[in-house]
Amino acid sequence: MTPSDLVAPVPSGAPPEARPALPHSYLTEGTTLRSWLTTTDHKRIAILYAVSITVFFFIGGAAATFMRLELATPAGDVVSAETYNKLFTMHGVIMVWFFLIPSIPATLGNFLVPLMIGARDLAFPRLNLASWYLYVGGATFTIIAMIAGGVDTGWTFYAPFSTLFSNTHVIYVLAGVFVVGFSSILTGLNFIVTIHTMRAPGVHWFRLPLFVWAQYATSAILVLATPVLAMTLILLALERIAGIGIFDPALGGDPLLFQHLFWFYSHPAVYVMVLPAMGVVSEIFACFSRNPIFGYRTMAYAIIAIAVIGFLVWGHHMFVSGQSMYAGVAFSLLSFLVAIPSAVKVFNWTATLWHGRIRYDAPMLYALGFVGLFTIGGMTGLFLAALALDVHLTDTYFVIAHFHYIMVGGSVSAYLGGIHFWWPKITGRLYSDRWARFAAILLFLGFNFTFFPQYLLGIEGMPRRYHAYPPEFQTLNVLSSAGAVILALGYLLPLIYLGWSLFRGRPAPANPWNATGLEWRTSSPPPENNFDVRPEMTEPPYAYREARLGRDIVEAREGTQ
Amino acid sequence: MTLLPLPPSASTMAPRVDALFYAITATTVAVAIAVFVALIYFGVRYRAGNPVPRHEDIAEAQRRARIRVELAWTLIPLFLFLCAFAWAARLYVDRGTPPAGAMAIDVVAKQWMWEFQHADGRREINELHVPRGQPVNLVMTSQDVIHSLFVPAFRVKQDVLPGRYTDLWFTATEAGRYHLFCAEYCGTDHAGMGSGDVVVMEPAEFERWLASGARAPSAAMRGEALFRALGCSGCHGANAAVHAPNLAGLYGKPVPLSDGSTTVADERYLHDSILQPHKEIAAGYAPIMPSFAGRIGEDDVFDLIAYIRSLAPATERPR
Amino acid sequence: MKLPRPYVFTWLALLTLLAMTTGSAFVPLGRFNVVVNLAIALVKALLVVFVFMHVRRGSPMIRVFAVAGVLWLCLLAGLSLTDLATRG
Amino acid sequence: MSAGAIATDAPRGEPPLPVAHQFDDAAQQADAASLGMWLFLATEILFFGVLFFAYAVARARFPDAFAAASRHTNLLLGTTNTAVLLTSSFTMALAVHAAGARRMRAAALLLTLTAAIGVAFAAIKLTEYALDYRGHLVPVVNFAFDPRYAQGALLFFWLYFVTTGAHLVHLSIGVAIALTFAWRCARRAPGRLPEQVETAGLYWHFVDLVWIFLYPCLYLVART
Repeated sequence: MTPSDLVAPVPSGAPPEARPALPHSYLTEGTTLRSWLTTTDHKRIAILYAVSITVFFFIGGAAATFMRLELATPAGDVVSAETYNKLFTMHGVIMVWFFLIPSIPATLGNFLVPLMIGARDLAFPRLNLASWYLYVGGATFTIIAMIAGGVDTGWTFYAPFSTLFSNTHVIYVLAGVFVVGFSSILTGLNFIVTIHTMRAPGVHWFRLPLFVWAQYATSAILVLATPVLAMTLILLALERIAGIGIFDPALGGDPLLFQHLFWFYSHPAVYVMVLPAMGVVSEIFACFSRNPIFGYRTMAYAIIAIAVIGFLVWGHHMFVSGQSMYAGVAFSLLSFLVAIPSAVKVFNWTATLWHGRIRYDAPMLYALGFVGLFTIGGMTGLFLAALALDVHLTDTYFVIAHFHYIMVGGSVSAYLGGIHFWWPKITGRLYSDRWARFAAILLFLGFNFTFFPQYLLGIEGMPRRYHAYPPEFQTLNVLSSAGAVILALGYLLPLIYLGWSLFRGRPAPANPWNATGLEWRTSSPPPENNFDVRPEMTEPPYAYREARLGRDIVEAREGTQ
Repeated sequence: MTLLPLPPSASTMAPRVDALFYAITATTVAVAIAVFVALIYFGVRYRAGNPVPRHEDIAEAQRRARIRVELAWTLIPLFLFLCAFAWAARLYVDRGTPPAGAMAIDVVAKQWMWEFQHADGRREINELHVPRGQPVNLVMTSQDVIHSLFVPAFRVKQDVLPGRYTDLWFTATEAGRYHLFCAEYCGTDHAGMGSGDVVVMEPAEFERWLASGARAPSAAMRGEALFRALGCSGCHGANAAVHAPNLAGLYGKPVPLSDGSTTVADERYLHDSILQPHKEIAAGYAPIMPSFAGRIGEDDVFDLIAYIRSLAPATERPR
Repeated sequence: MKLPRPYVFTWLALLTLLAMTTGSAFVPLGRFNVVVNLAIALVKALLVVFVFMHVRRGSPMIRVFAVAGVLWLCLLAGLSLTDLATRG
Repeated sequence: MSAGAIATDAPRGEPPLPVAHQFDDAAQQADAASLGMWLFLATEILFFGVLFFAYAVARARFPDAFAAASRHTNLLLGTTNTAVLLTSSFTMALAVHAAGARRMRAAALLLTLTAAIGVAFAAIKLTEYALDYRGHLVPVVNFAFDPRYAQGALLFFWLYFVTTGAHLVHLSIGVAIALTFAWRCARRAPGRLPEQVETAGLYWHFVDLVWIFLYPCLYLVART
């Protein structure tokens, strides 16, 4: 029995428009723009975030497309050096702060954390809306900077270039990132307080779904790291305006002090980007292998370990920066230690499939893509943690490939997997699984085609942030640019079939995947107060024992159950 | 000979780094293959609808297997990581300690070019000639922002910071012309700075090249000219009227400072005393020296330091 | 209006500690001055946190958050010292 | 496990405390509010912590210059200001206590007093800035210092103005919050006010905590 096509052909005689109107839910509570822009419902704020970060994903993606166009030829002939520098800076700033960091926490996290712990909303709904407006505020500053002429400092803003030598609109972008930082802090604060105080009866700490564990650890990082970035950017901006500061070597300051403060935030920030993805993958693996997660407690401790040790390793960004040799050795050891919990999680995901009943619906394909690409990304991180190799590989395309494998191959795949997994719950509609699976595979191939050649370029020694390069690097660059075209097209697909499903998709039952978890015990889409009757958790999560027949997913989706 | 895609191995460090690279590649590829094989094997064998025997109570089966299996895939990676860490750290320490007697070449990085200055005063722009087989130590500083000297063929890279000297040493083993890149983003023409070359020549040929260059004044001679032109001799000269530290034989000696501590008169101290004179004031002297920051370049500072090093220890009574 | 006794004592203690720390600055203790200053500031801080801010009343997580803030600051300073102190 | 126990159990005869829809009961709501504020204070610790870390690094690099520069700060005004801020913490604690005991008029009075003392602190601080200006101690504007320590002193006063400026901003927010709650305590039924005043009090005490550490760093580097 080939997995039935989700979108069964419309039974003849029933015109498509006669599809039953959606039942009463949070979506129908108010349909005016005002009701959306002044909502304090965590589910609506999740959708506001989803829309805004998608817009920024494609702006950042556009910048990347121009860069790949430029890099197809050794000579810098498509765009000028100045424009290329502004392109990669904008690509970095937008993708890091306006897409990756909010991507899963602010969308799936906002929507699902209250549902998964059986609460009616987050602890501070008004703060949650304020968080989105801070995001919009930060975005406005960044857009102004782009329109006014862009910034050419790189998303890392290293002093003394960003303070004394760059004559572009650095202050606008610093203001934008400063403001959007507080959006992260408010979201993190909201999640931590909610998970501590508002769990439904029976929802003990070690019965929390791993997605909630991941949101908790991510929020802890956001709350503990972002304030350091906020003050560092203020010091940088003041130094740029006043010409005096603690990073200026001519005044006895130290540019490395900026790098320490910046990376103290920015390395934990990369764990903010990957931990929620790990949470999503755990949920999807359990559901589509019909197995409980292998070693639930180990996976939970591993999430916390990654978050904590993640704060101790930032020095591996500075092995050749003039940092002392002893600091390099210390940070290298700690960086190897932080790789252990990530490795354990990959092995535990693999073991989850053991004796399972695995189905390959779209979410599962994205999750498998995550595990595969995150394994390669994580392994190449070991090359960069090894001091002697980092000397050769840092600041080359090896580093670019490494973090894109984890950010794009990992986090974005898991984000799409999560969107596909919870789409029926969020929108109350089903989508075309055939198209979704095709998109997942296309993205996987396009991604590898784009970024694997960059590993080889990095080993050969091609430095990053070059718009012109020696001719011997051209073949691999052309391959990478070709791959980027496939990737760009691949990302348009979900927009199309998911968009289509919004209006024409069949209504989704409460639990289309027959998954465990409190969010599946309410209707799809859920009412404004989430639960008509307060749920209670009576057994450990991922108790897929009784639903092990595999037929049950299909029946659940047909709504015959 | 190196397996592609590693660049040619042209320094004593390169084969050692490559050996570590191959070892880590082999281990990681093996583990990655093991994970992918396991994923595919489980994925195919336990797919829904495939009638193979399965544990009825999977949670119990997992619990039994969990302890041993998780211990294994935690401790084994930990052991492998520690080995890789130790091996890499050893190489990193060797990279960080230039061998004694290495040929010193001064390097000034500025927005968007490299300026090299051999001990005998020969200057080169964006091109560095070095002898094969002899350790070379680059003493580097930046005129403006942070740059980074990167020679892929030697597997060496070191950021070049303004206001500080950083070292980068290598011993070339293969004659030839190799890329010299700037690896730390430094502004508009960062890529342009990457068109530099390192030319490794046989020692005899290098000597001929060095001698054949236009009779450039040595760094010390240029330094002496600057010493007079900038008016340093007015205070620090042998018969100067002003009470200023005597520079003869100063290089390498400990210098008592006005705050009671003492420091060694090395390149850093001389560089900072020229550009930021009030940072460390010699004991018993008034803070009257003007700063030359902005008036002279880092290459001039190298010349002045070369001149001060060449001054023989003072014979007459120190002032 | 009867002033709650613990608050008044704490207030007076804080003012005396202030006087002590200012006074200690005039005593030539050399490097030890810094230690005295920080110690007195720490005592004042703990007084405010424990008495005025009722840190003990309320869920134990409150103390965890307060300690976490200070501990992460020490991580930043401590690990940066491995570089700043040994850069030579 | 309820934070701010004094705030949640409404005394007999008053309507049950209003509870936001997402909470089950007032205790949970008070718990969330206090946890939320303490978590926010953790972020503030790190926010100011970066400045203290930068101060420590700069002072280690220029010990003598920092000592010399610190002697030019106005010890009298600094010490007075510390006493003023400690007193404001005292009056805020009384205000929280009064609100907890449902003596709303006393709470409003004490909150206004706290805000007034806060304004006094700001006034003293601004006069000190004026004196610093006259003493040519303001970087960028008219900085002039003994050339031996000019470089370090410049960094000292740069950090002096950045830290005290940031503290002043936080203090002004505190004054605004105190006045808002003073107005509410005077005008409205207690309801959740006792618990909200306690949360506001936490923020005020934090602003005082920052100054407790700033004072020795800026004024007492070396007075012998």
